[in-house]
Amino acid sequence: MENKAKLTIDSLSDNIGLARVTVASFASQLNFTLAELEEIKVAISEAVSNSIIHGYAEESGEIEIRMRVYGEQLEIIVKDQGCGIEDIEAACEPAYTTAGRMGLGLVFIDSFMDKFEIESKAAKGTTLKMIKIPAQEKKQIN
Amino acid sequence: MENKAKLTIDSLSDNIGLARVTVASFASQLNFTLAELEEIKVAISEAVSNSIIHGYAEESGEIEIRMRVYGEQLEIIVKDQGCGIEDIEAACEPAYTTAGRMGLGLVFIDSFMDKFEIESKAAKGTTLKMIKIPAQEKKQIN
Amino acid sequence: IGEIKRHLRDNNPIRVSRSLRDTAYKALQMKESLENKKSKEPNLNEIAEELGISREDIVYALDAIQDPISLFEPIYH
Ligand SMILES: Nc1ncnc2c1ncn2[C@@H]1O[C@H](COP(=O)(O)OP(=O)(O)O)[C@@H](O)[C@H]1O
Ligand SMILES: Nc1ncnc2c1ncn2[C@@H]1O[C@H](COP(=O)(O)OP(=O)(O)O)[C@@H](O)[C@H]1O
Ligand SMILES: [Mg+2]
Ligand SMILES: [Mg+2]
Repeated sequence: MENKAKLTIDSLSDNIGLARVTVASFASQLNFTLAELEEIKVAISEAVSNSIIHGYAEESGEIEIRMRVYGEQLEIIVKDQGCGIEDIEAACEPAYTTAGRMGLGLVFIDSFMDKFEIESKAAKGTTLKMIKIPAQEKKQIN
Repeated sequence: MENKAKLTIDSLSDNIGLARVTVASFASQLNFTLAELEEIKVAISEAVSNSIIHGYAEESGEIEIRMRVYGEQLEIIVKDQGCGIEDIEAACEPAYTTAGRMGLGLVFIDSFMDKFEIESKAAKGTTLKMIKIPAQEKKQIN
Repeated sequence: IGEIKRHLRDNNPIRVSRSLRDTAYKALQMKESLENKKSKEPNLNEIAEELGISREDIVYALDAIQDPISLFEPIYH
């Protein structure tokens, strides 16, 4: 079984909730628990708000959220065409922030997802790729 | 204030609920009552299921759902690249159906929306454009 | 359940309608009862099927009643 969807939103903080609900709804076709869906929602909120706050720095732009299920995996790709991340390794450190914030967004995403990759180029933008598998399915594999 | 979003889905009936919830979530930035949001959800379900059942006739394709708010209006455009509607006027008649169904989908959409337009070309596809304004705002204008 | 009810009552934005709250409640209650019955955490599909409410509508309702701050509590504690 494969299924996919793509949500494209204006970079407005009003749309964070939209992204969260859309991705969680899409994810719910797999056997995620409510707690796992909450983790997915936090990851999406963090990713999208990073694109809005850091990537576009309150300028306007578009954020693309691709969702795909294949087998029992959920893949989510969040992409902006903002300023890019200068030092990806540093950005992933807890408490690292360039905007006087908490510096935990990327740490949360990493801890809530089974796989997490960042691609970024200065002045080109940032793409986050995340994969999550329901714990229930992982148990069955073992 | 303007805000927009676009959802693109595979033409699978599994995705009808996703489209419904995404549009309702986007619509909720305007002052719609719960009853109005339900009407929007029904209209989206009918539009998307028409694209799946009639437009693509269970073949695979993509459905694009564009959402926009401007002023106090919600505009929704649902577009498929399926078989198209042969006779748009006939299709809008109550109980008209080419698939042994109820023939009320387009009637519902028309009655729930403030404005409803259909564009369709054989073998090219169908585009529905709908506009809805919260009753609360309409009262204030008068 | 009492605690959930109190939480919902205390943290409800006014915009959240009664029926959304009802849906969210039912989902949380059903989660607990399935958890007790099967002694494992149910997935959303099981909750949705048991309630006869679509999984997307449950996602929407749960999101609407959510106090965003509470999301982070488990991490900070
Ligand atoms: N989409 C993005 N575009 C540009 N920079 C980003 C993006 N996402 C993250 N960053 C950079 O990585 C840093 C760490 O991000 P994060 O862990 O979410 O912490 P915070 O958002 O609290 O600063 C940010 O401060 C910013 O410098
Ligand atoms: N997206 C579409 N693509 C092709 N044909 C369509 C589409 N939407 C509607 N139609 C045609 O219009 C008719 C009436 O649609 P509707 O009022 O929803 O009734 P029903 O779906 O129950 O047949 C359909 O039977 C079909 O022939
Ligand atoms: Mg952040
Ligand atoms: Mg129909």
